[in-house]
Amino acid sequence: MKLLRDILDKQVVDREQVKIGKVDGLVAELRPGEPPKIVAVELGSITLGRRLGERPGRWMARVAARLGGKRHAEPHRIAWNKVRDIGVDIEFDIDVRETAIFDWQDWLRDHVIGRIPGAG
Amino acid sequence: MKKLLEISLGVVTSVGGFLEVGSVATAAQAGAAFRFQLIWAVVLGTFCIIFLVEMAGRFAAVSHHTIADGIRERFGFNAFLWPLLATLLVNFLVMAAEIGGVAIALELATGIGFQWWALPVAFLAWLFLWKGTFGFIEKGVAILGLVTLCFVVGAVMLKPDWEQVAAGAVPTLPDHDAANYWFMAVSILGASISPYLFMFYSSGAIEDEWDKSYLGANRAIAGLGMSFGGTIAIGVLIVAALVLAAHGIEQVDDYHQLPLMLIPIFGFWGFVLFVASLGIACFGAALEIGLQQAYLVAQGFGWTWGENLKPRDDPGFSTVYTILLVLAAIPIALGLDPLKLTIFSMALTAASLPLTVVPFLFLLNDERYVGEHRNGMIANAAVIFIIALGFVLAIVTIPLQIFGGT
Amino acid sequence: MATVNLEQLAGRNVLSHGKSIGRIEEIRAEPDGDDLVVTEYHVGIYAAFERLSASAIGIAVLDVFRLRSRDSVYRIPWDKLDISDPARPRLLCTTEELSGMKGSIEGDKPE
Amino acid sequence: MAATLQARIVNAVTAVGLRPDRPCLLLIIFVLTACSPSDQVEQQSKTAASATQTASLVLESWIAGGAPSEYTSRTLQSAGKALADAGAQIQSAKSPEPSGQAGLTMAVGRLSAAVIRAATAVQNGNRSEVEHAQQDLRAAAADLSTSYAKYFAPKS
Repeated sequence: MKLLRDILDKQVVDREQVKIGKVDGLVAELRPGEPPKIVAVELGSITLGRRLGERPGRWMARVAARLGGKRHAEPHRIAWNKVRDIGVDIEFDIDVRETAIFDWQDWLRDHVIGRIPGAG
Repeated sequence: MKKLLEISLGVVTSVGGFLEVGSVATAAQAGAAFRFQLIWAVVLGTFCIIFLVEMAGRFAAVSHHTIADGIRERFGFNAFLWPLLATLLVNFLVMAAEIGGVAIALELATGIGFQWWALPVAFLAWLFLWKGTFGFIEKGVAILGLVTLCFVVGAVMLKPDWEQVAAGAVPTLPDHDAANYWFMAVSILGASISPYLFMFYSSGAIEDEWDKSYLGANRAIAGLGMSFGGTIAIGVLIVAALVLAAHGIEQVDDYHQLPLMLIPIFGFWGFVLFVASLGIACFGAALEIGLQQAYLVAQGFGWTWGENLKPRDDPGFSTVYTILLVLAAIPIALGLDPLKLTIFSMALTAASLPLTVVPFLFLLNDERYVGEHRNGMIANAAVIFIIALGFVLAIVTIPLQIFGGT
Repeated sequence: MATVNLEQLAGRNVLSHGKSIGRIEEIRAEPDGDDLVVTEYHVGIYAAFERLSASAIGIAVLDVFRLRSRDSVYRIPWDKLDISDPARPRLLCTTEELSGMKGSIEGDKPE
Repeated sequence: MAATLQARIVNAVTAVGLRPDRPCLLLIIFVLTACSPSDQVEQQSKTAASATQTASLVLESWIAGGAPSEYTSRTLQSAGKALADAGAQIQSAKSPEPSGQAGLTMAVGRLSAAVIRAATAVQNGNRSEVEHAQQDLRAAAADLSTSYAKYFAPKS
């Protein structure tokens, strides 16, 4: 399997097929004498910022912490052993509602979008 | 039978996407200043967009990815950022131009200045996106958009010398105002080959749940729909040449001049038809661009997207088009001339083409995405041609913007 | 446990005795029991073509500019590249070993 | 065309903070424009002619009942403004031919006045006044083409 081509930047869905983001980062564990093991995927603006460079990464982390509190000062991670299927999308055996990934969308829904008439 | 219905609907829809304030304004200017001489630019632009739309639809139908998904996945986030930013900017400008187009139509109809209409128009467009479904918007825009056929009817009624019209389809050098001529050619190409059009089309294919069985329909829709749109644009150009240029009006730099194209042909109804065509075509385009902007951001970052969802269920998606509509209404509300803005954004669209078209060369040849439905020689040659054209346009647009623009 | 972000490696220059041998364009991984482990890093412009499934086009372009001399990919085994600082990957082998890691380009066929 | 071109280049060059007195820049400007300064007059005369034709077409359409009054009067106002602008530009151009230039300026001024007059008449729905203004417009347009022909007549 080729990680950069086939995994990175792919669409991530949860077990309900809800689109929750792209594979913005891939985390490997370094083990002495053994090959690095993939342990998680990362999602979110902090990881994307870090891909652009050190400074955008730090800046993004600061913004995220300011807006979202401590819970959002680090990128969101989903453990690799939750992978269920790799096809058009990568499906993880999680429920996005139990993670912090959609906190900002929930905030947006509860405070802005949901208050506008006709939002459904 | 169902497929046939779907194809005809798709054809009409693509007209809605093709014909907007950009193609009307650039074709009118070109016809007035250079008569039939710039028809070739419309023809060339139409050919290019046929190829790109067909590929965008094929890519979506076979790989179940939109073009934006494909670019991000294959080229990575860092490379994706450039076409993303360029398209966001171009979409913003074109959106402002479309709001301006609707606002002009309303000014012509009511006598109330266009800048007062910018916010109401943006609000109405937002309401359609907020409450409407994809099918409703697609079909509504398509069917009302048929009113733009009045330009073709008008062109035929004027009995142009068809030999001269055909001669215009062959590129020739101008005998006067060379800088202006090339600037108009670039603007026409920008108005025809709009990135929002093919990116919207690939998102639409996913929304309509296309699969491989739609490949034939896709080809028919791309070919017929875009040619249909191109025909209407040529209709505008012919009418402008035979009405405006024939009356000695060689410079169209004031949007008040535009209805004069149809009044000598249809009388008062010509005025009404023009106002309706401009208003509907621009409003439809505004809806499509609003959706496209939201699709692009949502797909780029992997959020939930879909016009058929309720705003509550895709808050990120609906926030993007809401913000875009508010921002795009501002320049028009401040009184920026919609016609100048239109011509400027069409030229910039042309300049942004390489960023969005280069990925086609890779995505449509990648067996992992399109398998046996890869590009053939002709399609690849077309992509390479469009990329080369895009690079030339990008390089010449800026000087022409300074020297040739009106 | 020490973790490292692999996406940070993409596009990083790999140096051999101060000289660049190319950029990391691909990371290969294989299942190992229930785990997925990194096996190889692919370095060089041809690795980029492989990633974009564009070997044919890429080679044609390089031919036009007569740049085809570096006609291969370095496939560096996981234990020959120290990635503990992904911004500065360090090669852990000699020049001779490195030339043994040269490989030809893979086809575009899906695996 | 080329004189506005020249002005645009100079504007563009100064806008990016370069001094346009560099010899090479001058050379570029010269190559790009390579025309006499009377081009600005020519360009503006063409703009004036186009605006005049717009005004006369919209007036004809109004008289024939094809164009609504509100639209007609707005179009005329806009054309009148374009004419006034063109007149000012022709007047300020450094032309080698002051007498011809004055003729053009005067003709464009008359056109602008006639168009504005027509705009008011249309607004008030005064048909006879509109027809008067239309006659003025025709006369001034003929004036413009005579002055134009005189200005650009081959001299030696």
